[in-house]
Amino acid sequence: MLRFLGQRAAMGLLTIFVTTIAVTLLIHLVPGDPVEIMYAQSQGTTPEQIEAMRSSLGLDQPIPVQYLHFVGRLLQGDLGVTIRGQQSVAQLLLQRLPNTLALAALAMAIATLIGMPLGFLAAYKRGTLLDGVLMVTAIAGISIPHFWLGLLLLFWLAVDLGILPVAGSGPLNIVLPALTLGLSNAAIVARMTRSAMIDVMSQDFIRTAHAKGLPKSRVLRRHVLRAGLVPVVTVMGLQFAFMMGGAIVVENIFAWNGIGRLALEAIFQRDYPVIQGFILVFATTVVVVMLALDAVYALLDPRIRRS
Amino acid sequence: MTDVTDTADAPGREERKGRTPFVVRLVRQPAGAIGLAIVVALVAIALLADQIAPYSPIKMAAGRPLTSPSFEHLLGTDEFGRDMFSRIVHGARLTLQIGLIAVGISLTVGTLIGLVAAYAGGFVEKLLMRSTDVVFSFTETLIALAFVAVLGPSLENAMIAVGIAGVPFYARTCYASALGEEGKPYFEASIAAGAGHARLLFLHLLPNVVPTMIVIATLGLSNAILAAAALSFLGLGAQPPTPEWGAMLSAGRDFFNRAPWLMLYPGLAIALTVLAFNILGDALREALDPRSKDRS
Amino acid sequence: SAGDIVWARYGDIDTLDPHRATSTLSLQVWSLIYDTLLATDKDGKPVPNLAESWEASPDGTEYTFKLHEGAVCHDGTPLDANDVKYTVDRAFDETNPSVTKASWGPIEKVEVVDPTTVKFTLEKPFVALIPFLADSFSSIICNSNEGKDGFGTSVAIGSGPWKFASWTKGDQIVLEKNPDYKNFGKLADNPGAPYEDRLLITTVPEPQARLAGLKTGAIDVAEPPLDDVAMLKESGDLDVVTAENTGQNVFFEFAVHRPPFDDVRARQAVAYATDPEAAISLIYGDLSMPEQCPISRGVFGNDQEFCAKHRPQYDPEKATELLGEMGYAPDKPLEVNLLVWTGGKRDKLAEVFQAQLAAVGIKADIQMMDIGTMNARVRQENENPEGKGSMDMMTWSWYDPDILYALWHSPGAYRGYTSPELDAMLEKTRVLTDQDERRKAVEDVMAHLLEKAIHVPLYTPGWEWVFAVRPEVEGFKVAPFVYPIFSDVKIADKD
Amino acid sequence: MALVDISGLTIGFGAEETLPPVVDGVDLAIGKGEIVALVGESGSGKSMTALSIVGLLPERGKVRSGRILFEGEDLLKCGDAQLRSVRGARIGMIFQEPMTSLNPVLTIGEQLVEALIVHEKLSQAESRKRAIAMLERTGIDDAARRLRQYPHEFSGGMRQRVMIAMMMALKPALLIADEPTTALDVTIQAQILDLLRDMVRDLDTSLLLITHDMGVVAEMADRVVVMRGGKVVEEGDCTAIFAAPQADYTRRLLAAVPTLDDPPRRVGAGAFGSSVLRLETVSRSFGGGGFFFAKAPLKAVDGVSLTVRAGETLALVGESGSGKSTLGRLAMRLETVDEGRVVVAGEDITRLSGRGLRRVRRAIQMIFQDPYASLDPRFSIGRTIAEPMIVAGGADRRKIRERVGALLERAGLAAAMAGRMPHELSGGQRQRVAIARALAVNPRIIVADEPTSALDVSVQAKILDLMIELQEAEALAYLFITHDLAVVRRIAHRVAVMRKGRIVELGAAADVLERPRHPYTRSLIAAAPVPDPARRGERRHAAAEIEVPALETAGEWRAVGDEHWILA
Ligand SMILES: Nc1ncnc2c1ncn2[C@@H]1O[C@H](COP(=O)(O)OP(=O)(O)OP(=O)(O)O)[C@@H](O)[C@H]1O
Ligand SMILES: Nc1ncnc2c1ncn2[C@@H]1O[C@H](COP(=O)(O)OP(=O)(O)OP(=O)(O)O)[C@@H](O)[C@H]1O
Ligand SMILES: [Mg+2]
Ligand SMILES: [Mg+2]
Repeated sequence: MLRFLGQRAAMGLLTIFVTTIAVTLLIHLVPGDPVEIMYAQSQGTTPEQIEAMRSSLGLDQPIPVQYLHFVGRLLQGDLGVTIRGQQSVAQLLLQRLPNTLALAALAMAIATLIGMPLGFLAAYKRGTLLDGVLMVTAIAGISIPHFWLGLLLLFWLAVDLGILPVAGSGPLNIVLPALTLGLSNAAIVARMTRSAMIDVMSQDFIRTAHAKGLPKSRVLRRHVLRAGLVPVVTVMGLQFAFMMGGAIVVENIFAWNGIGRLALEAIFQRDYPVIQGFILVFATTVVVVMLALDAVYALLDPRIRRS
Repeated sequence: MTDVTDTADAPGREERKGRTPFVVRLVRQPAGAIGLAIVVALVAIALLADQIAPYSPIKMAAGRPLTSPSFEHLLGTDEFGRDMFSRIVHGARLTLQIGLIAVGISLTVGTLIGLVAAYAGGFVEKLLMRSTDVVFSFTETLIALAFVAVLGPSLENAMIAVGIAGVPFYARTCYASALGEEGKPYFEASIAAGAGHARLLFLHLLPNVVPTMIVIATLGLSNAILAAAALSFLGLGAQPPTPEWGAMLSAGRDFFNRAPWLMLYPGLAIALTVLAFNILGDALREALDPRSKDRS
Repeated sequence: SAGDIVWARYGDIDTLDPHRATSTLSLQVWSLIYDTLLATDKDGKPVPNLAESWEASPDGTEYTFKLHEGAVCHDGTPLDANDVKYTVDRAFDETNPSVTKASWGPIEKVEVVDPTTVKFTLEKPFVALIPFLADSFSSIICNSNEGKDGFGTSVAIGSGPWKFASWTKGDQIVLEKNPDYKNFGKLADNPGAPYEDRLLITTVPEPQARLAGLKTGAIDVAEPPLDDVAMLKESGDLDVVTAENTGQNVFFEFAVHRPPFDDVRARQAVAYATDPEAAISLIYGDLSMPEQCPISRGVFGNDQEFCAKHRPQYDPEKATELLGEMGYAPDKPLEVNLLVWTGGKRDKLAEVFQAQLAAVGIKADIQMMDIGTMNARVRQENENPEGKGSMDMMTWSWYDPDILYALWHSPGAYRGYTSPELDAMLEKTRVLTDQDERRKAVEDVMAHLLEKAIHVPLYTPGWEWVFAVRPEVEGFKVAPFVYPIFSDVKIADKD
Repeated sequence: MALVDISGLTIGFGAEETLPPVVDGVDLAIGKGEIVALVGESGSGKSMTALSIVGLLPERGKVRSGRILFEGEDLLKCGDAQLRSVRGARIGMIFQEPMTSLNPVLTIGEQLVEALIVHEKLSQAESRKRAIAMLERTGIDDAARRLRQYPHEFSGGMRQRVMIAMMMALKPALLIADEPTTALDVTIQAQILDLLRDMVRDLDTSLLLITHDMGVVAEMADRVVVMRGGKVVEEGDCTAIFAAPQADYTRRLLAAVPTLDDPPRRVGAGAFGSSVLRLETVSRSFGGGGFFFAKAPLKAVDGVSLTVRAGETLALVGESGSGKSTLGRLAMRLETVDEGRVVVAGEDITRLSGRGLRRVRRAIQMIFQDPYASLDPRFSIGRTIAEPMIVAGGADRRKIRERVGALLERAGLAAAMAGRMPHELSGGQRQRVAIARALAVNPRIIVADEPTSALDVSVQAKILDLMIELQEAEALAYLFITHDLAVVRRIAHRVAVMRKGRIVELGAAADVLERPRHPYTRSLIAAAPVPDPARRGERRHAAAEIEVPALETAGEWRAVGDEHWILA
């Protein structure tokens, strides 16, 4: 298991390493002069200021040197300052990361709580009308663009029923965006769970369990569910990454003050230090979460835990 | 001469004989038939958009602004008096293009990487698969964002970004499938017969991974359409007056209260298309699944 | 909670430091935290504020301001001439000058004559100084901010009606009422501290979400989706307050150093081909109006009739003719890019213009971008001698015709059109102290710009000027140049 | 009265009108304590019959008519709950695949005790005790500790023991074993069969044993039921059926069974031509490397030297995982050697690549175990057979087409079949196609990796005949890989016995099979079941006496007879 996790961790480090390179190169791929774009708005910017910015971004040095500088500063937790307003990028990102994480985690919980039982039920009732209805609903759920779903929920739950706050960052405000994200992902989780469980149900060892004369419920609970969880957990990591991505859209709709909205603003403002920092933080978060899920996976699967 | 009919030969294998043709198996499933029908209809609409649409999709003041659906304007008009029905119809063309191009990119690059990695083995394999693994954890949205951040928002960039983001998944699937095929004796038999690299790759491996990849691509198409629509929604995709559904949906939200159909129809169009490709993909998978081979 | 006013906007400020940003969103917040030497009356004219009076030397190079006594900074220190000097010196700091340093004019030095008297010395006359000092670009920063860590992000000591409490970027700015505030000249009826305890300025990018918040009462004041304004007015659920004298001006300009827009006929063709009136009424209804002048209504020198005579008016046939002369025809359209910045339904408006242009054989590709990016792009397009034709829908808000100097005097804000002749005309607008003479000079400049179709005015106002207000909120008003005022706001019991 | 009395059992999939039944009016009775063997070719309905007894037919399978009386009660009329109380408690079932029949995420212990808890309402502690006792009876030592382990920590044979322990713990009246040893090595098969027999006898359980291996039947059964095409074609006492089969099918079946008593192929010394394949101290390891962490390599083939001469069949035998296939693949250059040399038709192919390698491949060809998998499903038969010729180049299309026809006929198929796709052929026909392909370029030697073990015995016999016929006509050499000693006897001139990557015994087939000198060879032969109930229990060598030495101690080649060596 340690070996397995070690490998995954090494993989994660590699990912982050590649990200740092990509992020360093990012600014060079921008057509035109990025620093000028950044400062274009401020009419009074002096050439000295532009030069100062250029050198603080290290753009006047060869790329490998820039890279080393970047990593050097990174190791000190320094991601530079925003172009607009000169705030610390690292601080900004770290301040908002928890919001996105909370959102994605709650959404994941919602998706799991709704999707898993339904997927399990559908697998159990495979081929019946219920299964059909559930799966058509799930596909329909996947097919609804989540930004649309978000607006529908907003008007229904917040305006018409008035039971949830609309937008902002209060404790209850997380519910709507999380619900939006969770619901559209619940469908995916349900489908995943169903196919994983069906897979398990057709395995020889389930036939063995039946042959032992165990009650159906016991077979489902002990044998199908336990074994089926393993493949489901493996895809959860991806699911989470997916939600982090989807969070950008819902954060924007519900004014949830997450890292995704920050990134979106930064993109429109060409605030490259923020974009760089965002990509790095985002990728790192995904890597860490996936690693954590890998650990859960390893715990669930004795073939890995015991080796 | 030895008996030609070989009567005693395993009837257990017999079920492979007279296997129903693939398409028949596909449309025999209600889902497959429905999915296929919708997709065919969509393609027809896309191809015949100019004939079907009663108005130009970008011509303003084709009717009065914001009229609700009527006989003249089946789906009403938008705030510029453009005919929504015509826009949706033309949007079908665009949306399919987006899906096809994005998936085309993912599919070609992914398949190539997967095939080569599986075939070449050794260092090349490790390098290719590890790097796709790395890209994998970046997620679609992140790649798209980075792409748009660098090159600026446009539909082309969004398509390319969605396409690139899909590569790792296709590469992995293709890789796994190709590894499976490679492990089968027929592949070694061809090596033993002296087949060269090109022959092995393109005559044996490729055709045998294609069915899997088609299924993936069908399911991926719906993904790509949604992703591109989300980018448009964020203002990172299609630019006006392009009748892209995601952009239309995004534009329509200003009229959420006054003219709800402006959001409803593009939303439904996206949902229906995605739905169609999803169930078609599912049906394809089912039809290609050996376990379903002799279902009635 | 009770005593809180919630004001939601589409975006956040860039910084609390008035020398580090130019966005309207930032300026609006600065105007609440900081005070200014002068203020504007409801017509946009400069009036005394912190400065109870001022005098200019006859040659126009010295200005002496007499400050009111009793103005207090949020940290309790009195606001006096030293704070004014601190502010100006900071704007001209050599290592890190204000991003709007140019707009302060040719200030040579600022002297503290006594605690309530401060003297500005200019290198040469600069008549736009007075209106500038009424704008929040010239917010007086208390010198107790000196050396404070986090000035601009976590610290902002001013003397305005609201005290800065906290700022969570992207989310919310919390301001508390300044109990010591004395209103000397700002456009509020309230002579002292605001009535409500706190002002929460939150960011809600999605217009529909803002509307939802307004409806549920989570938000008190916000820009509604523009398309719902008519409905809101009608239903009476919410009050709609429209800002006047915004100073905003939306116009076409062109990349003039390369074909096709180096040819005046191409620019004129665009001007003839577009019908702003029709477009605006389609997109904004009666919320916005056409503008004939390169400077906005309410700004010195604006004269609709005068400008209308010089600006090419909607005439698609004329446009087709001009294009025909240049060798373009419907089957051989002129292809150009049309750059537009996001928000305010400008994308929709651009679509209408796009359709109008298409009618005369100009195929315009709309490219949406953030204002910062667009500023950069426009400059790049001007500096690039080759490429597809490029035009853009630019926006500026300014309180004085001096904006024309900033835009079109060599080298030009965007490195666009300049000429020695125009330079000379523009220089005159800066130094003429006599109002009538100056008006004449401004008119000359405008005529030049309009006839050559350099600056094709479209409409005013252009962004963030409509506010929907909950019925229980009373006393909300908007001063000229889109500065909302919350000092008079009283909120009736919510239920 | 019989414990189980099945009559008129008919099972089908899907709609009755469209699909014929797969089990068609089967009558079958099992007496108390009796061992009944259900035999028949693949697909004849054996498994379906067995599964219907416990009500575990696959999803769409339905009993269309019939009656299954168990202890006097019709199981087909039982409700689900009642059936579950019978399953496990009264009827146990063991399946073919020991590797997948246990839940990988639960411990052996959990899986062993749960049926006890459910059926006998035993406490956790008591059922644990029973489980341990049962495990110990199956010969698994340190059973208490083993309970905490997971299936992946067990070998295939051990897992099958766990299955048996699990099913016997409840002392069922009937045990159904569906091909319980097919996936196992002969040596382990022998142990499992012994265990099954002992336990069934001790607990007075009846056993329904499903198999297609007549050797196993002869070893185990009291009574035999022969099925074909869903129907019972013959049933009767085991010895009687072996001695005098009545049904035509049974006769053919028995005739096709190769036995160790058939005379081995004998050919006088010098009858063979020159060497066509020579392996010189060839080694090959797997594993090691790893992207981040190194793994310990596994020596699959370890310093093997062999020669195969023209017209000769060298059989390679040995337990699963001993490196037989790897050796074959090394000879084919499908795998590269780590050390040593491979010489084919006088040419060293060890370092060849590209064109040179392709030229050599005309001299050496291969036939695989699974005839279906060895044909590209997307290539027509004709295209498959033509491939080696096309690759070799030089021939025009018409010539190739003609030759494909000739080859098909040579392999016993009609030339007109060239247009068919692999799935349109039967298993035996497919293997003939594979042979035709191998012959396409007139090779000197064919490596055949278990070419018949996926086939039914009757088909197997025909394929072996074809191979022998071809060999005699064209002086072909075979490197024939198998684990079935009876097949060896039928086809091999010489035998090499492999164990853990090394050849431990090499000699003429007759010598090795009749006078095995290496203890490992002797244990292999001892384990092979004899398809003759009359000689049940009689072993060529008492298995218990054989002590196979650990490999590390073996080293020197020693001649023990004429052209007969062992590693000792
Ligand atoms: N799930 C299924 N759907 C349809 N037909 C099936 C299914 N399972 C088995 N069959 C068919 O039922 C027939 C009998 O199968 P069964 O498994 O009983 O054969 P068997 O005698 O056990 O063969 P083997 O020796 O290969 O195990 C076969 O023709 C097979 O194709
Ligand atoms: N490509 C490979 N990678 C890693 N290990 C391998 C590979 N091929 C074979 N092995 C290992 O080498 C050993 C010998 O395998 P091989 O297939 O030659 O055995 P075999 O004698 O043919 O067995 P069987 O009778 O089961 O076919 C086994 O332990 C196997 O796991
Ligand atoms: Mg069977
Ligand atoms: Mg093998």
